[in-house]
Amino acid sequence: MDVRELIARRISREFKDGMLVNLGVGIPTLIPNFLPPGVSVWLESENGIIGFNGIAPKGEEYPFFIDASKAFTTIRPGGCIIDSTLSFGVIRGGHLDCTVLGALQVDEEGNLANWIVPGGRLAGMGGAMDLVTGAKKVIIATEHCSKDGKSKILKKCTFPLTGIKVVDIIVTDMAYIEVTDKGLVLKEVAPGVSVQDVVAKTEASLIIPPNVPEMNLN
Amino acid sequence: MDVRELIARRISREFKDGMLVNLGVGIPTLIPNFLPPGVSVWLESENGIIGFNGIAPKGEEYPFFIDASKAFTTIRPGGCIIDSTLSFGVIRGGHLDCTVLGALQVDEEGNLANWIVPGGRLAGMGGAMDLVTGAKKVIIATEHCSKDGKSKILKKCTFPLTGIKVVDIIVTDMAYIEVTDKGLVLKEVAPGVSVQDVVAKTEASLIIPPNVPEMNLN
Amino acid sequence: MSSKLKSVREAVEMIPDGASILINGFYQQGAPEDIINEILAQKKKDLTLYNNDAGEEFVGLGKLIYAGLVKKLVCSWCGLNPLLPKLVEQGKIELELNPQGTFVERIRAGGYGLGGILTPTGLGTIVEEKGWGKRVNLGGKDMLYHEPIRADFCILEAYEADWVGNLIFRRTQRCFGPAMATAADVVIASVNTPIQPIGALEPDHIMVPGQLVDVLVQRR
Amino acid sequence: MSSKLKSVREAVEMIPDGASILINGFYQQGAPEDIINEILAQKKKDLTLYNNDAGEEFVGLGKLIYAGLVKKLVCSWCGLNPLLPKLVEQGKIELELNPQGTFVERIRAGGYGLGGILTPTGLGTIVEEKGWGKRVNLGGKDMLYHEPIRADFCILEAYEADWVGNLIFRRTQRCFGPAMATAADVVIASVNTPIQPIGALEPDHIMVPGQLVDVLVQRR
Repeated sequence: MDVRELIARRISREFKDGMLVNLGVGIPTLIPNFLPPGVSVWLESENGIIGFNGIAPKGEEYPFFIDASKAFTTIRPGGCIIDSTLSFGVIRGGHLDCTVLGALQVDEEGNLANWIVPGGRLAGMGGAMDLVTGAKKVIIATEHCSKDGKSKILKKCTFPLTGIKVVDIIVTDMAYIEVTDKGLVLKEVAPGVSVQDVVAKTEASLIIPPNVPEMNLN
Repeated sequence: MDVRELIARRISREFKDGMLVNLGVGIPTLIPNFLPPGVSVWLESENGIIGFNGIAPKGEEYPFFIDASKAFTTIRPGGCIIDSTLSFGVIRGGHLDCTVLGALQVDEEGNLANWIVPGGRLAGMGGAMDLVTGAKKVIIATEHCSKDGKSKILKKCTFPLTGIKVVDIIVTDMAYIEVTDKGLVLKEVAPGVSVQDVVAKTEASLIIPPNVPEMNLN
Repeated sequence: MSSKLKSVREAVEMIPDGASILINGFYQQGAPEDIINEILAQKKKDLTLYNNDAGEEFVGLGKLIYAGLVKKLVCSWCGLNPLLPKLVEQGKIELELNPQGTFVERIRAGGYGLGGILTPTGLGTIVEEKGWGKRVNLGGKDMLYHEPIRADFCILEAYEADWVGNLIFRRTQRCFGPAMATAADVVIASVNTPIQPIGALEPDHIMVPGQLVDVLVQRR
Repeated sequence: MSSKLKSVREAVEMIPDGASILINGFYQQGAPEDIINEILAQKKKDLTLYNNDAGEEFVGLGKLIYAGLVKKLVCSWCGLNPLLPKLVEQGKIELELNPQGTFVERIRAGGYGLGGILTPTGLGTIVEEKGWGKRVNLGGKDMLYHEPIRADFCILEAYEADWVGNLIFRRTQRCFGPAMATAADVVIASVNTPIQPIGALEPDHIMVPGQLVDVLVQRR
């Protein structure tokens, strides 16, 4: 299974029917494809949509309707349009059941760095800082290691932070990790991955329960 | 001429076409009756109306539409409904060209007391504190003296205040007074009233210009 | 998605004694008279209420005050409730007065996840003297800081709703509704017209997103 | 009432060099491309702009940045404008980054007469480090205080308008528009559809009261 699909599939199991969620760019946008039957969620877009419905079919693009990724979109029956103040009221006010975002680094305290690489191209934080501060549950969807093989799960983030002590769950191609007051708890491993593999590829300390089951991806 | 009509007539001359204004209960509500031809203003109601149109005709009361005085109302073509946050955003944000309110006491610094008499029945300030803080121009419409003959225009207010240094203009049955940094300036007297009459009935010090014309009420 | 529809009795049974409740309404408009009557019938006690006014003896939340069910009230105006000042004097009810713009902005701050509000309104008045707002100097200006307001419940009336819980108000029924609906753990809406199928409401016209609304009561 | 209608040329002639301008838009949506093009044509200089993003080389306010007309930009994201970071490095433009929710709330605070905002967003991040927000402790909680934003002008696009200046947006054209329209001395709206007679718009559906709008431009 494709690494990105694996991560998206595992996270899709966290969603309950009727939840209001915001999905970041990249892996998170794949999640709706893998929701179990009977589970549908309301997708929030920072620019003021509750219930957007994916990319508009060719020829049906409406000129005044885009999502936060600049793609022409449509709205699900029962969705609504809100202005930016309410959009961020919903986000910051704890009305968002869950946000799923990518990471550059995440650490033992649940600190997250995901908006800029030092010396990298300046882009700005957009809505990410509000999302991680306000959402009821912050799930990080990321490959376990960066392209040069280094762990993205660190004792302490070194890149500029997006938020302090904000992350609840980290799902990677190797592991499902929960952030707790005592530290990072390894709750599940990916199929074919051992606890030792995860420990070897993780810079952060991991709390290892006696029994670490394999992820359920169905 | 009725005292209340006199005050309302004089204040109506302050209004320019297209202004957005909020009128308190009592004398201020009479003002629209005396607007010169070609001058119409948008009336704001704290509960979220811009452009309300007086009391609804008998039999045309709409159950979901009242003004801030609890009377069934209607809306002028071009008016709109806003929620309470925007209603007070308009008020506090300086978008209201003028508010006209009654007074219990007003003083040399432009302080206003108009919401509670000490020992009197508790009612609450409602929207009055926001109105006097936010409106571009605060005009006080009041009889010059209270029923027991005491001046309402004092050196220093003694009743609980509605706002500090908020009043711009005071219009009474005796005088048109402007609040300036230097004190209260007697700008006009009512027909048949002398400068000496006004001074005699005013506890506050008044600055008297060389020429104090009579109010124009037409 | 399970239905949000409850009877008014079931809806009010969710409210425990001691609950805090945001009640929409400017006078009785926007206020859900059916839900208020049911709170009275079920004799919910020790309530903390947030409403612009204090109702009247036989109107709105005034009925709850006259019945002795209210422990604390935050409002901007109480001129039509002559019993309230007496109860305050007797120490039987705690009253906090907020300027109306401060009142609604505090509720919005609670619902929008903000740390409170900063307003020039009320400086040098009873609002500051009583400590309801605290003078701070920020950005070179004196302001009153007020904490955000959140409550356990919000009850309000809406003209239209769909099964998602999306709400549309008519005219001045709207007032405090959009702000209050963001600031409570449980939002209960009493709907004037028959609840509509999902997709029937124009997305641009919805005033409270249904995801913020927990319970719908069909107004009779 | 005199007409608020102006040609786009007349409207932009009102804007002096050195003006501060709120520009609605999430990417190009909600942004009045006709007004932006005219600002470019009239070469308004030393502008301070407030927009969610920084546009692109040939899109939106990006054109003004590429033309060297912008002195300062406050935005939340600038990922599609590769020139901007270079101009910042060279000291040719001042850039302030605000979290998107902070950005819009500051503008609303400016327009609503509030003394600034208090938000938990950005604590311990670059927002605090750079001094864009200031840590304060109020109500027992650490927050970032940000000053309100107001500007000389606001420019935006609206789908419908009437001769009063009442505005209605369609779908995500709305975004920052309702907040921005409250926070400028002069509000200029470029209207997509023919301006409608007074009374043609349903009062409950109006999103910006016409009394806040100063100039209407008929979009071609």
